[in-house]
Amino acid sequence: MDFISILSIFVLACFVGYYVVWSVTPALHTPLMAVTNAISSVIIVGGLIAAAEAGSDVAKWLGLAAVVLASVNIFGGFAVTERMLAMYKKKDK
Amino acid sequence: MDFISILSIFVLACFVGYYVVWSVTPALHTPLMAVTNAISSVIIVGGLIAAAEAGSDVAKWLGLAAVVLASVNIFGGFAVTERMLAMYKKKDK
Amino acid sequence: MLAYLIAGVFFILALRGLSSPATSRAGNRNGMIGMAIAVITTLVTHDIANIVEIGIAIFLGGIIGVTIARKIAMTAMPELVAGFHSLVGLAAVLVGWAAYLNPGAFGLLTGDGSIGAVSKIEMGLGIAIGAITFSGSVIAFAKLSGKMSGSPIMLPGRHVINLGVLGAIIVLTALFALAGPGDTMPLIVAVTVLAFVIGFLLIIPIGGADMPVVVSMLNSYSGWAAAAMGFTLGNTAMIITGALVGSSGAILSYIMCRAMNRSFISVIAGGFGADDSGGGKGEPREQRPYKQGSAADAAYMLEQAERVIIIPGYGMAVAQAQHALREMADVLEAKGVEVKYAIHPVAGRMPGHMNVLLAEASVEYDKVFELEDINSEFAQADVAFIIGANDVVNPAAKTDKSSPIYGMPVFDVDKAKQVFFIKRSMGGVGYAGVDNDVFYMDQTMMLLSDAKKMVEEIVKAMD
Amino acid sequence: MLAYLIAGVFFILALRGLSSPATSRAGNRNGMIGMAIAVITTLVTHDIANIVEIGIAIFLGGIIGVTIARKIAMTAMPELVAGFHSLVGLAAVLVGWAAYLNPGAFGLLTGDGSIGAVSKIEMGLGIAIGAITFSGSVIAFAKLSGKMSGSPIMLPGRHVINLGVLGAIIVLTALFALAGPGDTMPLIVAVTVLAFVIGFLLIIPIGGADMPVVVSMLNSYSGWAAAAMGFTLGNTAMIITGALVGSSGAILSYIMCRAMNRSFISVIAGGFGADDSGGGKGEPREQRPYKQGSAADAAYMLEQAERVIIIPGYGMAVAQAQHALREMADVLEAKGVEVKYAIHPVAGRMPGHMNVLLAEASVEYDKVFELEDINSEFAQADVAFIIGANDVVNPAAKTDKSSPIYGMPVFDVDKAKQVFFIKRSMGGVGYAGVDNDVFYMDQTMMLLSDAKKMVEEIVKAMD
Amino acid sequence: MKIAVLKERAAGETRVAATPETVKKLAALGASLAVEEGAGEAASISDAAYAEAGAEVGPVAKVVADADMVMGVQAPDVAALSGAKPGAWVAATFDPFGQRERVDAYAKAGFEALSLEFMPRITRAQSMDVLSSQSNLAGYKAVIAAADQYGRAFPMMMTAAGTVSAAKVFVMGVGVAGLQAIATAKRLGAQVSATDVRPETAEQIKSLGGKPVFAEGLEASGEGGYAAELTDEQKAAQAEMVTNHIAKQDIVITTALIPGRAAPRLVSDAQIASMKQGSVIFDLAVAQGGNVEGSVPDQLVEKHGVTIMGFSNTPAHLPADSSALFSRNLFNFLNAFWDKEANKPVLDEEIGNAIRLTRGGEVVNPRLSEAS
Amino acid sequence: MKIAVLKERAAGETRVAATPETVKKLAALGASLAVEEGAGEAASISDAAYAEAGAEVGPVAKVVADADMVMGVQAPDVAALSGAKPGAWVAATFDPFGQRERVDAYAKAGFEALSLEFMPRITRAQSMDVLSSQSNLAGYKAVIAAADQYGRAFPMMMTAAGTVSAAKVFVMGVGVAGLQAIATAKRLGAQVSATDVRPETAEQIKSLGGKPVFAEGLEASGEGGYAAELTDEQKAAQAEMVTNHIAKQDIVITTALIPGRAAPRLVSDAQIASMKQGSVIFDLAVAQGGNVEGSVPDQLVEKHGVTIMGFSNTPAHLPADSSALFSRNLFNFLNAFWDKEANKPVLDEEIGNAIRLTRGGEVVNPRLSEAS
Ligand SMILES: NC(=O)c1ccc[n+]([C@@H]2O[C@H](COP(=O)([O-])OP(=O)(O)OC[C@H]3O[C@@H](n4cnc5c(N)ncnc54)[C@H](OP(=O)(O)O)[C@@H]3O)[C@@H](O)[C@H]2O)c1
Ligand SMILES: NC(=O)c1ccc[n+]([C@@H]2O[C@H](COP(=O)([O-])OP(=O)(O)OC[C@H]3O[C@@H](n4cnc5c(N)ncnc54)[C@H](OP(=O)(O)O)[C@@H]3O)[C@@H](O)[C@H]2O)c1
Ligand SMILES: NC(=O)c1ccc[n+]([C@@H]2O[C@H](COP(=O)([O-])OP(=O)(O)OC[C@H]3O[C@@H](n4cnc5c(N)ncnc54)[C@H](O)[C@@H]3O)[C@@H](O)[C@H]2O)c1
Ligand SMILES: NC(=O)c1ccc[n+]([C@@H]2O[C@H](COP(=O)([O-])OP(=O)(O)OC[C@H]3O[C@@H](n4cnc5c(N)ncnc54)[C@H](O)[C@@H]3O)[C@@H](O)[C@H]2O)c1
Repeated sequence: MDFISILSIFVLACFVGYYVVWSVTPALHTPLMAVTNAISSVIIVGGLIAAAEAGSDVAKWLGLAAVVLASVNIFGGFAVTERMLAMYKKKDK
Repeated sequence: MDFISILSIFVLACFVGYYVVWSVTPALHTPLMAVTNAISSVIIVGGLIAAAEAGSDVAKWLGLAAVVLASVNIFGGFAVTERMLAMYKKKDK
Repeated sequence: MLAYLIAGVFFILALRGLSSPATSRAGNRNGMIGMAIAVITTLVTHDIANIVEIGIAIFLGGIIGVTIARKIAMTAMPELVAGFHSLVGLAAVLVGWAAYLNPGAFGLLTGDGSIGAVSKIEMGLGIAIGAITFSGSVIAFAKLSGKMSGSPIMLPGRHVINLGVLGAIIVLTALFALAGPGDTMPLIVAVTVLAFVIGFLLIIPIGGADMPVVVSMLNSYSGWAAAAMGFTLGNTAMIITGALVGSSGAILSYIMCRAMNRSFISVIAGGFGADDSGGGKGEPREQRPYKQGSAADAAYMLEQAERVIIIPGYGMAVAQAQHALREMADVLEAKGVEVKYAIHPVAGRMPGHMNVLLAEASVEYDKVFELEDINSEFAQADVAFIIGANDVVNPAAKTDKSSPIYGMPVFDVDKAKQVFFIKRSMGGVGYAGVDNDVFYMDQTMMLLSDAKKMVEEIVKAMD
Repeated sequence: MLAYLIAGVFFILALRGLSSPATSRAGNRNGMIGMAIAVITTLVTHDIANIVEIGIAIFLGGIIGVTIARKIAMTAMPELVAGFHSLVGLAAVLVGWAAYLNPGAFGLLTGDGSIGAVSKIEMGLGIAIGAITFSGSVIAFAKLSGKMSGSPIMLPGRHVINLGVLGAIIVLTALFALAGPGDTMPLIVAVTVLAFVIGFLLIIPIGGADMPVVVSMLNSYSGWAAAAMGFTLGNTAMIITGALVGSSGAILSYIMCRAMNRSFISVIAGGFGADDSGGGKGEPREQRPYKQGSAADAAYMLEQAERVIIIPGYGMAVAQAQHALREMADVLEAKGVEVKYAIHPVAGRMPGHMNVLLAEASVEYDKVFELEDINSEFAQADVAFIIGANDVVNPAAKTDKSSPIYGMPVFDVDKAKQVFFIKRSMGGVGYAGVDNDVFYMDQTMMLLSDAKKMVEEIVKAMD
Repeated sequence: MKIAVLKERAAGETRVAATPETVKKLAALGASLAVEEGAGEAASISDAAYAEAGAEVGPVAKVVADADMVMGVQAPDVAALSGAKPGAWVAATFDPFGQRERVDAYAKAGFEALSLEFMPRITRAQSMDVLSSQSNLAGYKAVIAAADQYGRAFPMMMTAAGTVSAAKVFVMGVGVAGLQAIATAKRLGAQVSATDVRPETAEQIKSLGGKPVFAEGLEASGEGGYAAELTDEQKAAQAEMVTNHIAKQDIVITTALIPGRAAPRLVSDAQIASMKQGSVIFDLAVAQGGNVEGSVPDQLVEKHGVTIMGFSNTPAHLPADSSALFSRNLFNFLNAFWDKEANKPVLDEEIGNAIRLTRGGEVVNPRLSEAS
Repeated sequence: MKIAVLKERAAGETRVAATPETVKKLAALGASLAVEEGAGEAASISDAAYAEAGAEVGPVAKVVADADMVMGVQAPDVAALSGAKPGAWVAATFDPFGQRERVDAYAKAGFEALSLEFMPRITRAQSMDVLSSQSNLAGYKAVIAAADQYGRAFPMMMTAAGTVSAAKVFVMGVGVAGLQAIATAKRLGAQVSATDVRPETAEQIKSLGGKPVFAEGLEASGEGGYAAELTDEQKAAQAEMVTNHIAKQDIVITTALIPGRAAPRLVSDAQIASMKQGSVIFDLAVAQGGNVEGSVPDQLVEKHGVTIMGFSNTPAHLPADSSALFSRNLFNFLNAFWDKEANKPVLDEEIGNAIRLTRGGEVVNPRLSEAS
């Protein structure tokens, strides 16, 4: 992929990020942080590649470590968000 | 540019477009339409390329025609928006 | 091209600016800058065989555009925008054809010297959408400018015809993509023609009241056309802008439908779903045109006003809107707007009816004026805000000897720059049971809702 | 990879869902789906030499993550999030190092078998930002969980030190990019170490009150780190997500600062700009911690409640908030919430003070209850909404013999699930001039503002 | 044209038909005004104020002498008018059904009697309608007087010494006076309910924050916005509703009238007996025969521990305001028909015929001919 | 323990110190109640109601005989108490400064006089404070009585016959009564302004929608939330402010008191003369010497066209509510100190010493010793 495309994607994603949170209710700030945190663990992709490919043993172990850390985050982040959001379950009327 | 990048850009731009107008005051609907109209004349870029390059005379004239049409739009669109927005000049207090 | 990305960003900032009056003018400037960047970049990065012709073309277009923009009446804005749309649509068709005829210039040639299938699909889509935009916009323009009847024109069997034509376009585009180099011309011609036809067919059955939504929808189409061409040309600016315009136009039509309480689907599907009944609910006793507004509109105009005169009547009492009204006045006063209350001697159903309610809402006495004291001030007022009053603002009392209210002094609300009129429906009448010319004045905006609800919404919309 | 784009879209939808309580759970699901797509795509599109180890790694991480998430107390959420951030930061550092050590696997090798300069810059940035995120988050975690004093720790000359370290990181990264294949190792090690240090230095001087903003800012950093790695790897999902998280985190911190009335710059600049004074304005007479809420928070909780009891006091009268209050109750009742007013015998400054005002606002008498009749109902109430009352809810009247109000019957607001307390500042007191334990209860949220303004904002925030 | 304003002679009448303000305005039209000495005294208006406004102030004989028109609140006895021009107008309230003899006397004396209570209820005559302006004040006064009589407070007060609950006020008859009574009681913090026989009043009651209490299926709207008389069946339905409702009320204000007839009986002795000790009933219709059994004008009657009160002339208890509004009604009336050239008012048919009782020695009003 | 409730003997006193409600509650505590025949009559309470609540109803001698305690609104003459136990408590208002002889007589007779108006203004005694509960009702009544007296309407009314402008009401002295007066006048739609010498009242006035009008630099807060007496200089400043303001007022309500002293003179004859004809002044302090020059208790005084009124005992004009609140104050007082075992109330020092006037034949109250 050429740099311009990547940069375009990056810039546009920044705009989306900007807009998407403008209207968030303050009560949801913490869950939102937890989710974004979980999402930013997409870095796991990098860890997976490092762990998957042969070539450097050190790199492999670093990758595996990164996968562990990111997994903690992913599972923990989503799970904790789910718990927080349970408070906001619409009451039954 | 590969198709995936282009598509990514396209999708992200759609999101931005979506967010950007959600909060528009109804009173600004018409100016907003005029501006988006002017902006969509970015198609002039295609016209310019067609007109600029040698190769096919028909294509060149088509291109030139497209440039004329798009220019009407660009100048007309921005100018008319400016006029409409003059109404919304903040009153002096 | 980084420059194209920058142009795209400027376009985003342009639309963003347009979302609030305070930033709207800066937004428009950003749009201009973005466009300048896109055009200049294109010229700089291509070897230009025909710079003179191009210069003339731009100059010509510019002159025409600016002239139209200057001359046009403010009231003709919607039709102007529709007209402009048609130009964008046509330009897209032309560019598509140019690309088809001179693929080399656009870098579309594959190894074997023909155009790639994907490129052809994109090209076909661009041309088709452009053509639909063009003919649709022409119809919208004609309807809005009164060159054609605004009422929906229903062809018998239009659903079948429309579906057939649309299907044909899709099939032909696919064939066009797959056909060998020599066989493409008739196919692309057919696509172009059919697309012109379907644009026409789609808009013809939509009534004048829905036209603003249609214009916005066509706006969206023009964006998609630009995006399709952008795909063909691999041009970031066109893709970003096209997608931006396409999606924002679609959302805008949706928002407009919601504000008008119309189903989005039934409007955009146009020829497919348009219900055959005429628009508007709660028929006025005489079918005269009137403007209906939303709380947001009222909020905006009130905030911009310097002097507002509120005329309460029996409807305010019925709705018990006095507290909300006081709140609205508070907010306006905090913004520096001068607010006065004009009380008619017989407003309500008992002497002093309005006074009781305004006192309950703790409106200061020095803001409450009787008819003789305030009637001359309407000429200086930016807004006359009529809330549940009716007979007491009816000009028939001054002019129509046969009216049951003839001879009663009334407020001269017609002198105010803008009139807002809150009542529940066009059907309802006042105590005297007569129609009111104020509804149909140019500067009147009807706010049809329960008075309390409407005022509360106005308060919400202000900030 | 189309799949990565799709994952990115799901992430966007996830954040979008989180913007309103109604869609928040769906949003969280979308996030999970997006993550699953990203992970599976990666696994499928690479030849996996170590699938078993990877499986174990994921499983291990998953177990730990879920366990922590289950066990943690709800009150420890902010520190948990901070802790999680540190993991992301560390993961970014590790991935960066892995890429540095095995560039071939990531397709980073140029023709001559070395890593390209651009890739090295991206890599260096990724590692540096990741390291800052890591050490910063560790400090934030320690401060929030009380493992470290929450008060700002001010190193002398910290501004100079910080600037020096930051400059060094930039210079070293540039050198790293330009250095020949053999010379890079010490440089990247130095960058990593210095980045860890600067993260530590930046957060240490920030006080506990500003920590939520810091956490959100670190969140943003972790996004930028992911984006930087995405650039290195040319991975759409990482770029989109990184940019998304980066910008949304930054905006979120900005919004939070605004809500807390703190300057964004002074908070994020942390070590650079932190003013040396302690946080909070209008010191409470005793420095005890309390929760402050916004109108939007109150609006949300009120809407979700089934039973709300409003306790008006002298402050409501001073603010003349009765009309706005009535309006709020109307809106709540329209949403099916039961609203009652609890009037204390000596609320206000004259007998029947509250009754006069509520009657003025046309509150029905059958919703107004005296102390004895309603005091037992607080246990069933979801929200006790205290507006301008103070002494009449002070539990000291029941427990503290030395209090000047000892012996007066008071409302048992502590029995309600949630307490909102409107007053202008923590400094203000009631007639008796004594502090009130209700401010500092777990379930109390202080709404510090003029009562009328606050209630109006709550009404606006409800819809 | 000379207009004479007399001091009211009726017992308890405190109002006056012109104020310095209207004297000045009438003089500006071209009339010359003469006001009897002491005419405004009870309404806190001194003779000097009239003189300053441009009126000639003097004894009755001098004032009436050669007058083209006499203005009064209650029509004076013909005897007091000797000296006025033959055929002179007398604009005042005449109570034409109740005091038919007086009308006949006016006819015999050759005066043109203009009865202001016959002003038609059309939009343009609203500003001349003395019934509206006086009923309005009467409705206010009834509540104030009842509140002053009542041994408790109207508003709810939750105090350290316990709660005073809000008084329950029931307004019967929701015309002009009834609506103002609702508004006033509501202002004072009472819980107000009200009833009428015209269904459109339900919305009006609510528009003032009151609660409508209607007997089912009762509908008796008459002409011109007035009520019609009830059938026996309707009366029974209404009585039942009242019986159920009234026992819980602290204050009852009755205002029901039917034009040209005795006031309807709305509250019976048995119903009064069901009320709480210390309750108060104000009968605004007491002068027209009373809506309440046992009510006596200008007396406090105590029955079953309930006080029944009512004034024979309620507006006269707010002399200053009622005079101001009455005189402005009169001015609006003359002003609307004033003919600059003739320098006198010239009535049109719709209003002239409606209010004119006598002319040229005859009783000419159609409503009086019907009634007799 | 036997508690006796007497019929009030003071002229114009309509209240009673116990209602069936408090009788029942006191009985529940363990007291036995005796109520004099006809005690509740003026407050619309029948003897039967007392009997039903558990009291013994009878003639005065039988009621007082052997009583451990006598409750009254105004303290009875000692003569009426013969037969009560020696050293019996008498809880009532004593007007100790004004009627010192009565206090001495109580001392001589050996009764323990508990003066309820000496109840300290501390938070826990709020529910026993008869001054607050009675002033509150007095403030309400003053406005209603003034409104009934006034020849115009209070609220603004814009009508077809012209506009009635809102009455301007000026409340002087913003204690409990003054605040309730502000609230009531405001409710009726008047334009209300008010003044006091305690600066914190400015906010309180605004909290009821009134407009504070203060003389500059005036600050005279005394002890316990009461006002102190003004210096001559302050008096001059206040007088000037009043002179400027009062001429524009239609209604003036004065409520200013200083504990233990004559009521301050706030309105002079010259100031009255500057007011409009028909204005009304209600002097709530008339019994304590009057805030207004020329005011006479229970009489309508007309001066310069202005009516000055005031009741010697305002709460007595709302007998039902004032009795209910007074008796609940009394009950709250006894209840707070009731000792189950002794089956009688046992006072603590703070409150007991504050309200006790006499004991063991001596006048024991510090405020009285100071004053003498
Ligand atoms: N003041 C007096 O003493 C008195 C006495 C008797 C008669 N009148 C007569 O009453 C009339 C007074 O005029 P006016 O201008 O006050 O009132 P009006 O002419 O009776 O008009 C009332 C208006 O309020 C609207 N309305 C009713 N309920 C509403 C609600 N809940 N929300 C929003 N709008 C509502 C009605 O239209 P919709 O139904 O469409 O909503 C109507 O347009 C005059 O004709 C006067 O002669 C006055
Ligand atoms: N009812 C009576 O007859 C009477 C008579 C005399 C004394 N009292 C005494 O008065 C007290 C009454 O208690 P209460 O609970 O009603 O009131 P309170 O204890 O006096 O408290 C008033 C509260 O309102 C807040 N406040 C003031 N202005 C405000 C505004 N504009 N917006 C928002 N909040 C505002 C104050 O805090 P901030 O300043 O921080 O905003 C304070 O917390 C009792 O102590 C009672 O004994 C009563
Ligand atoms: N448009 C105008 O010009 C104008 C001017 C003034 C009044 N009005 C209208 O005229 C109407 C009558 O006003 P009014 O005050 O002179 O009426 P009114 O004094 O004749 O009667 C008072 C009320 O008593 C009611 N009533 C009669 N019999 C009753 C019964 N048996 N039980 C219960 N209620 C009974 C009547 O319906 C009326 O509402 C009102 O609706 C008023 O709004 C119109
Ligand atoms: N906390 C409690 O328990 C409690 C209970 C009841 C009353 N209070 C407070 O006690 C205070 C006094 O109440 P009160 O009604 O018994 O007072 P009051 O009857 O003694 O006096 C009435 C008012 O007159 C004012 N006044 C005195 N001299 C004046 C002058 N020269 N000019 C103008 N105004 C003058 C006083 O300041 C007071 O406001 C009030 O603030 C009230 O809130 C407290």
